[in-house]
Amino acid sequence: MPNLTLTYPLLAALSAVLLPFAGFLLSIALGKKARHGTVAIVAISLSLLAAGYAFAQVWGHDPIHVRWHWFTIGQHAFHVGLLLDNAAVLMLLLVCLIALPVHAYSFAYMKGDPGIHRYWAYLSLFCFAMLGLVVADNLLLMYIFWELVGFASYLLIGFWYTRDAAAHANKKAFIINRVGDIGFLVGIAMVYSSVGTLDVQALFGPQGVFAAPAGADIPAANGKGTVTAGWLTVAGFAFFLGAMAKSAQFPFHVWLPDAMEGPTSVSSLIHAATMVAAGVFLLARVFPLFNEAMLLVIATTGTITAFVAAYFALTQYDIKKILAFSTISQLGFMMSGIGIGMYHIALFHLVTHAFFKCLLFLAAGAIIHEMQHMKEKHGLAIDPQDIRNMGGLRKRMPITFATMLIASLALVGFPLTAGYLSKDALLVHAFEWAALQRGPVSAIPYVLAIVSILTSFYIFRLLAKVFFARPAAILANKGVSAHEAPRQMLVPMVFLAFCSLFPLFTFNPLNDGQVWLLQGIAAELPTLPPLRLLHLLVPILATITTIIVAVVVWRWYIRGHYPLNTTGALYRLSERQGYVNELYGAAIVRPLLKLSALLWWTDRHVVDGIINGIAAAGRALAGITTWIDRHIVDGAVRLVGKLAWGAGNVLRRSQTGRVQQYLALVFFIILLILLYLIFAQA
Amino acid sequence: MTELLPNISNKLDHVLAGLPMLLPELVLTATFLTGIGAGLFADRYWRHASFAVTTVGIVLAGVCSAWQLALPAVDNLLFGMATMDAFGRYARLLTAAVCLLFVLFAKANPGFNAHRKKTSDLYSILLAVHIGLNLMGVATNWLMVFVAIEMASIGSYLMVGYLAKEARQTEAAMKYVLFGSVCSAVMLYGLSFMYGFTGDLNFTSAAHIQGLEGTAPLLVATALLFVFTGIGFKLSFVPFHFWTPDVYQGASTPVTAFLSTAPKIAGIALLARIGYAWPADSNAFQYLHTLILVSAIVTMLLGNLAALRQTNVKRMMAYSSIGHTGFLMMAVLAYSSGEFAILLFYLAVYALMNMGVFMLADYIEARTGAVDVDEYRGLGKVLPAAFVSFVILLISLTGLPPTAGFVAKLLVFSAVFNNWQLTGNAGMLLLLIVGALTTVISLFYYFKVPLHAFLRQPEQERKTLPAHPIVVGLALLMAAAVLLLGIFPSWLMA
Amino acid sequence: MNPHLLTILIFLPLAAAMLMMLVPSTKKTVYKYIALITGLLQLLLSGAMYWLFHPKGSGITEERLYQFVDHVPWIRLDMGSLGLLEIDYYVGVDGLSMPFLFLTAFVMVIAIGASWDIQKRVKGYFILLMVLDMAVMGVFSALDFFLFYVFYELMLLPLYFLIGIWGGARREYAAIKFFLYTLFGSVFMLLVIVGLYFSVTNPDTGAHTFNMLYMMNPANYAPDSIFSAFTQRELFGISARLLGFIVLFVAFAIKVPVVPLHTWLPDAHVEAPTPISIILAGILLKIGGYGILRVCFSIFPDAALQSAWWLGLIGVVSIIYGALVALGQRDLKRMIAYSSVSHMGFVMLGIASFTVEGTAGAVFQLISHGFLSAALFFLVGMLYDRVHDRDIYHFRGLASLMPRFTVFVAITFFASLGLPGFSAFIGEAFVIIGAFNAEGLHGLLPRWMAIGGSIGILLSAVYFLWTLQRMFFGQLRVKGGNAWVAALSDASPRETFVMVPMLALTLALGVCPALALDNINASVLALVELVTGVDH
Amino acid sequence: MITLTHFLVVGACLFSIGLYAVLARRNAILVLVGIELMINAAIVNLVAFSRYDKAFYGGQVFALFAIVLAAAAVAVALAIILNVYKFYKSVNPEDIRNLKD
Repeated sequence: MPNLTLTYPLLAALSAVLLPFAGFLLSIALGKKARHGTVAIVAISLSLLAAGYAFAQVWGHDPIHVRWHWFTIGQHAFHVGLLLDNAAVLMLLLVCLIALPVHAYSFAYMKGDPGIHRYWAYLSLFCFAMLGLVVADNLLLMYIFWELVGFASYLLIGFWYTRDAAAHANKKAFIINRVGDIGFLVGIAMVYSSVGTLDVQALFGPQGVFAAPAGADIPAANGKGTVTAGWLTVAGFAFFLGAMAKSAQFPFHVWLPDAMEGPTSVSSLIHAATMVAAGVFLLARVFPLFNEAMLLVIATTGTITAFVAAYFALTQYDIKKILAFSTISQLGFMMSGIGIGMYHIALFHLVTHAFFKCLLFLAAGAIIHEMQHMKEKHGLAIDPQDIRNMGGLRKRMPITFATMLIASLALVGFPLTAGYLSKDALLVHAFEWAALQRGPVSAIPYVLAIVSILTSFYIFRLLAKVFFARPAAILANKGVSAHEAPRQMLVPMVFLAFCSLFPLFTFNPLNDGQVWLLQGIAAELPTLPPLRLLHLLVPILATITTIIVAVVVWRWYIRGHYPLNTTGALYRLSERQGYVNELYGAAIVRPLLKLSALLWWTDRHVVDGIINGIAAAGRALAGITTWIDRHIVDGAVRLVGKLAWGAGNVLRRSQTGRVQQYLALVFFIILLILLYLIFAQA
Repeated sequence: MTELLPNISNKLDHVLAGLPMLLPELVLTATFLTGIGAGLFADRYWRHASFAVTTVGIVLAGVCSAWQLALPAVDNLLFGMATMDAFGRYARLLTAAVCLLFVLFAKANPGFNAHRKKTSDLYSILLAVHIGLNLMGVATNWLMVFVAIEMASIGSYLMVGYLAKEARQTEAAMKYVLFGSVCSAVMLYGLSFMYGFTGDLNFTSAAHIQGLEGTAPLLVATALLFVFTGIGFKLSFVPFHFWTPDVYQGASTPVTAFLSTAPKIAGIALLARIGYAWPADSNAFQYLHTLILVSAIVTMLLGNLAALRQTNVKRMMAYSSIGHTGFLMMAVLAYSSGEFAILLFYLAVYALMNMGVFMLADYIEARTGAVDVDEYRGLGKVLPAAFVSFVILLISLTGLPPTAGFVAKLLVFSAVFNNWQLTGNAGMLLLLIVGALTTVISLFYYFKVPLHAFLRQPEQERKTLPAHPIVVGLALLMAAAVLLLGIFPSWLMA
Repeated sequence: MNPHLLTILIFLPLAAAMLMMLVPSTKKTVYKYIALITGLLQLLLSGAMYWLFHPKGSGITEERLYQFVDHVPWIRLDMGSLGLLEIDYYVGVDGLSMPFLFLTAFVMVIAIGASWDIQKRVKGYFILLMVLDMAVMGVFSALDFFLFYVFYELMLLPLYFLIGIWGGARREYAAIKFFLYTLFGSVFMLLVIVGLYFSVTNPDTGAHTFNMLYMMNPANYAPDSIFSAFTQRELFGISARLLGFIVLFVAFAIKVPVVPLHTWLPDAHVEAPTPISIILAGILLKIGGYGILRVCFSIFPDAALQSAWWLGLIGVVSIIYGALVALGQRDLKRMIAYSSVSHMGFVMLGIASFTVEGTAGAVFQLISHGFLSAALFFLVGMLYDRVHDRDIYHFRGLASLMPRFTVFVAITFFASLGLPGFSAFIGEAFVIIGAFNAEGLHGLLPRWMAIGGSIGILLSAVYFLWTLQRMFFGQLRVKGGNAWVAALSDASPRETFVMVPMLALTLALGVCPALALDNINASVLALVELVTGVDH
Repeated sequence: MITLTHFLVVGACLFSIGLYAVLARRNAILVLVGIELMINAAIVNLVAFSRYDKAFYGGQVFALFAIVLAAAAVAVALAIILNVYKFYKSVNPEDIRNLKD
């Protein structure tokens, strides 16, 4: 039951959300004077403290819910409010925990950029939106922050707006996210129209409307009948659409690789750790809405995404693109986690992934920074993000290397890392779940297993090319040598590296059963019948395959025994990212423009038609379709105009100026009338 | 003859008793005579003499009829020659007003001033026409009708041909006279039949009515049609409109203004009188109303459509006046037995608008020599006052608020609608729709004037000549009146 | 309640116009100051009224629930058998009209600000502007149908000249086209008005009346009259009431405009000078929506219900059609004109849903679009004033040249594409929600219409962002070369001064919609109840 | 025995002849003559009918008026036609058509 008194945790959470907003406003107000970015950094650190306090207070206790009246439409009051349950505070903390290092990192990374004051403002805006999103207590509010997050990401992707690529990327990102938003909105509308409230707790809480077993009919709003399961599926799908776009699920993933046009720090925060995970968070929130069918859809989509993205990642050369695809693939993992009903594990993976993927990006950023530096220093014509130009950086940038190695191991789920815990938990439960399924879907866990192999392959490939392989010729013969990144960048990386290891989550590195996080969320969940054997088997197999892959990569890329021919169809398919973009271009963008051109043409020619009616009519005979078009749109007006004009013309004929003709006409008409009368008589 | 002698005295009494009712006409007659006298002798001493006489006479006549408004209605005046009811009196008053305007208008018109005989004879002709029109408005006897129409017509022929200073004027006059005489001849022929059917010339009398009922409908219809021709010529509705554009264009503007206004008032009065003289179920009534209905619709359409293509302002206005005639006929149809307030209101407003527009057209022609619409380009800046009032009058003619034209239109619409609701006669609905449509059409050509005057730029700077300011002054007054009446119609309707 | 405030608000501009007539036309600068002062006074007045307005005053059908009412007999004509013609000067405000009065005052000030640099025939310009102002105010507050019609038609004249004289290249065409479209609608509206007049009698006097409120009560209809709700008379085979509704609807739909009747709008907008575009989009389009709610729905609720499906369809078609055509434009102004077609489609969809959410959303959308479209056209005007070109492809990377201008554009674009936090979002979101509710509530609209509408939201994002990318991002490259670069100065203080309040208002409305909704709510409830007969 | 019908027939004939003249003759004067014929047709009718109207002899009175007015009209018409001739050097209505659409 929502209470209206502000308790300390609430106050803390509230300030955690609002501080970045204050930071945003302040930096806007200061304008160029806010270059150094202290405002943003102070704001985020404060909200980290607040979030920490809130977390400590709320975690493991009953959720706290507060709301204030916002506005009323008809009889329905809409509220703004906070809902602090375990998931919320967890995310709250996570976001702050990731955001702070990124801020610190950016301090050095973005130094000297002309537009940096905008950068800080945008960053604060994003933090505000993201934090608001996680604590929002009703779907409408969630939607609002959901969109704001997208907006902030739009701004940050297009941060270097003079680059065409960036300008194009942020438009693409926003529009594709818009598709999802529409889904979200439609979902909201459906829920509202069928149940009459948008309050998360009232809907999805333990004794909420949807607490009833999925698929069962729900008493609808204003007592008129019930909501049919069919509409619930649609509503569920609508929400899932939103999540798909935001979390870059196949086929909506295309915006994420392009989004790498933004500064790397941004990519690490938004497009790796937090925002893209929002979709997963949303699904976790509305989880009770989904019935069996919907869950299957989610699981399948997640799996496909995971696989496809990993497959694309295999052959990319742009370091950030590789990481982007890896992110997509990991998001796919989480989705399938949701799909198999284990959303607590999905959230767990979300958290661990946030840390190590963020770290990966930061490390990559450090390298790119260095490459860029060299490029400018020696005027080299190289793409600082192309891994073919790197190599042998192991010795040059040892700390970067170390952190990146840890992150990669976490990514592949190597024991002792956090990734190991979450990923294996996921795999294991996938198998357990599949044991209960019939038909093709039971193949899901195997696919996921394959994906994890691919994962280890592409990430090791990355490591090998960047750190081990011999330095690229262009650098070598110039005698150029890289240096370690500045300290302000290293400190956050090290911090994140620590977070990517197991101790943060459990003291037993080998058993995910004891992870406090899982226990915290899983409380109200039904668990699947455990298969003991799997808990033993899966980790071992996974680890072994990982090592094998590592060896293969060693032979291929470092020893140079490269067996594949890069012209093979499969290779090309992966390199060109499955031609998905081209497909969109051909299937949606161009037809859309064509259609719009056609409609505009219609309009314009209708207008012309009015001016010179006769001529237009003549042209109209040319093509029957255009003729119809013209007459669909305001043909009537044109008709009147033409008729009037024509009639006027005809009438002029009678005015010949011959008085006798006039008289003749008069008598003719009289005669006609007489005749008519006579025949009327008869 | 012999049996008449004994009661000749009380017949004379009856006549004498009737005369006061015709006071305005008598005044006019007197003025007519003095006017001629003044024109012959006084003018050379004081050149405004005849003008003054005429003005005073008309005003007097107007005052008389205004004063008579209060009196009770007298029918079967002079042995049923006329009926002196409020309607007729108002019509007289209106006619007087129009005549007065015409006098001032003509006085200011350069053409007439250039004329050798100035305007004195014109005035006396005008007075004759005035009398004719007055009688037309009150006549209830075919003979009286014919006399009145002829009186008005012959006068009008002369007015058109009065200053034959250029070819087109004489041409206009000739067309007018030929067309007119033929029409009146036809009418006369028709009248002879009406007389024959009924043996009575008083079309309101019982004998006349039964007579019509007695005869074969077809014959009645034919005779009516012929009579209709004469009235149609005066009102210039389709198909008797052919003369209108040519004559209006050819005649000098004041005459055109007069012709397009005064005869319509009287003619409509006459039409209304005939239209409701007979019981609604009689054949004659049916035929007449069908005739009016059909020609009203056709007239509205034709007038407005034909106006679309006109470039000469006067010609355009001629067609517009045809269109308005159709609208007036619609009003005649709508007004069911008795209350004619709406009809009168429309007539009054129409008179205002029409006179005003022609005055302005004349004024503009005098100032700049522009007679075609596209010669008006950019004149809005040169003659702002004139064109602003022009636009207001045109808006009123179109029938848009807040002008009197709108109120008049609305009233007519409501009358027609009411009639439809009572009778359920589909024709009425048709009238409504056509009326609405023609409003839209009329916008096309009325707005050519502001289009050129304000929206277009003049290709070359046009020099302006001086002209008598009284006209534009009058026009301004009328525009103001049109606006005020649009906002407070009760001032006139009360 | 303070008497005559409303009347003063309406006729203030007229007084100003009179004053201007007295000022000799040599003093060019005086006029705009008079205009500005008048506008500000009106803004003040309407603001005060908005503040004094009592949110419970739902109005709609009951006179006692209207506020700032002035009701005096105006025309009384005895027309024999037609009975006594009684026309009142009858104005009043309820939740439906109050926001629009404020909107009008506000947009007028903006428009006056935008017409600061008018050089050509200043006197006439401002006089016409004032007359227009009066007419609009009148339309929004008239409660007597005759009065309403008078004001409604009175708007046309000034607009005709304002577009025709101060407009662009094809201004004559645009002006007359606009005029004809509207007149075509309104002439037939006149017939319906006459019909209503003869159908409705004033229960007190028994005379026929133009009083709209009486027209809304079926009891006042004479039993055998044409529009009587009890004896469903038929015309040309369809119910007379439905026919009347359709005629009125078409008249207002032309103003809105909805898709088959929209082609006057792009021309009018493109040819009109900036201030007039602002007024057109900011106020006049709203009159269409307002008229449909105030007149069509309230007087012909039954017919409205019957045709709900079609209204919804029209709405959806307008949304998508407008958006798609906007996508194809090269001329920025035309693009925005079509975008308003699309946005007004939401209004149609919302009111067609006959749910409180939908209707409130629609009204809200009307208001928000009022501010936003004004802002949009103002921005286009800023660009056009500088280089006299509006072609999207002639500009590139303006962001680095005109940062402040770019910020304004970006904010306005995002606000109009429905970014939460701005007013448009609330409007559109609730239109969609309402449309969804419709099926569950009374099954008037199928759900796919709501989904179709939401696609419009997507498309609006597409064309706005695309424009943003094409014109403002990337390397600076303009057609006119250095001459343009020199000409394209950033937003001047005056322009900033005009823009900021508008954006502030949309933001305020977006962040706390209660500002508007609290006043709208009661009326919308009453209206929906009147139409659907369902007590919410 | 000459019945009413005979008169009417004569009248009709006159009218038709007059009408023919009006429409067909290419000389304004002759058109006028035609008009006169038409009027006379009417007059014949009136007089003939008035035989049955013992009360007032309205027909005959009417006939008188008609004759007078016709004379007046013709006088005016002739004057105008003279004017026309001054300008056009022709009285053929066919040639006189400067005023037209």
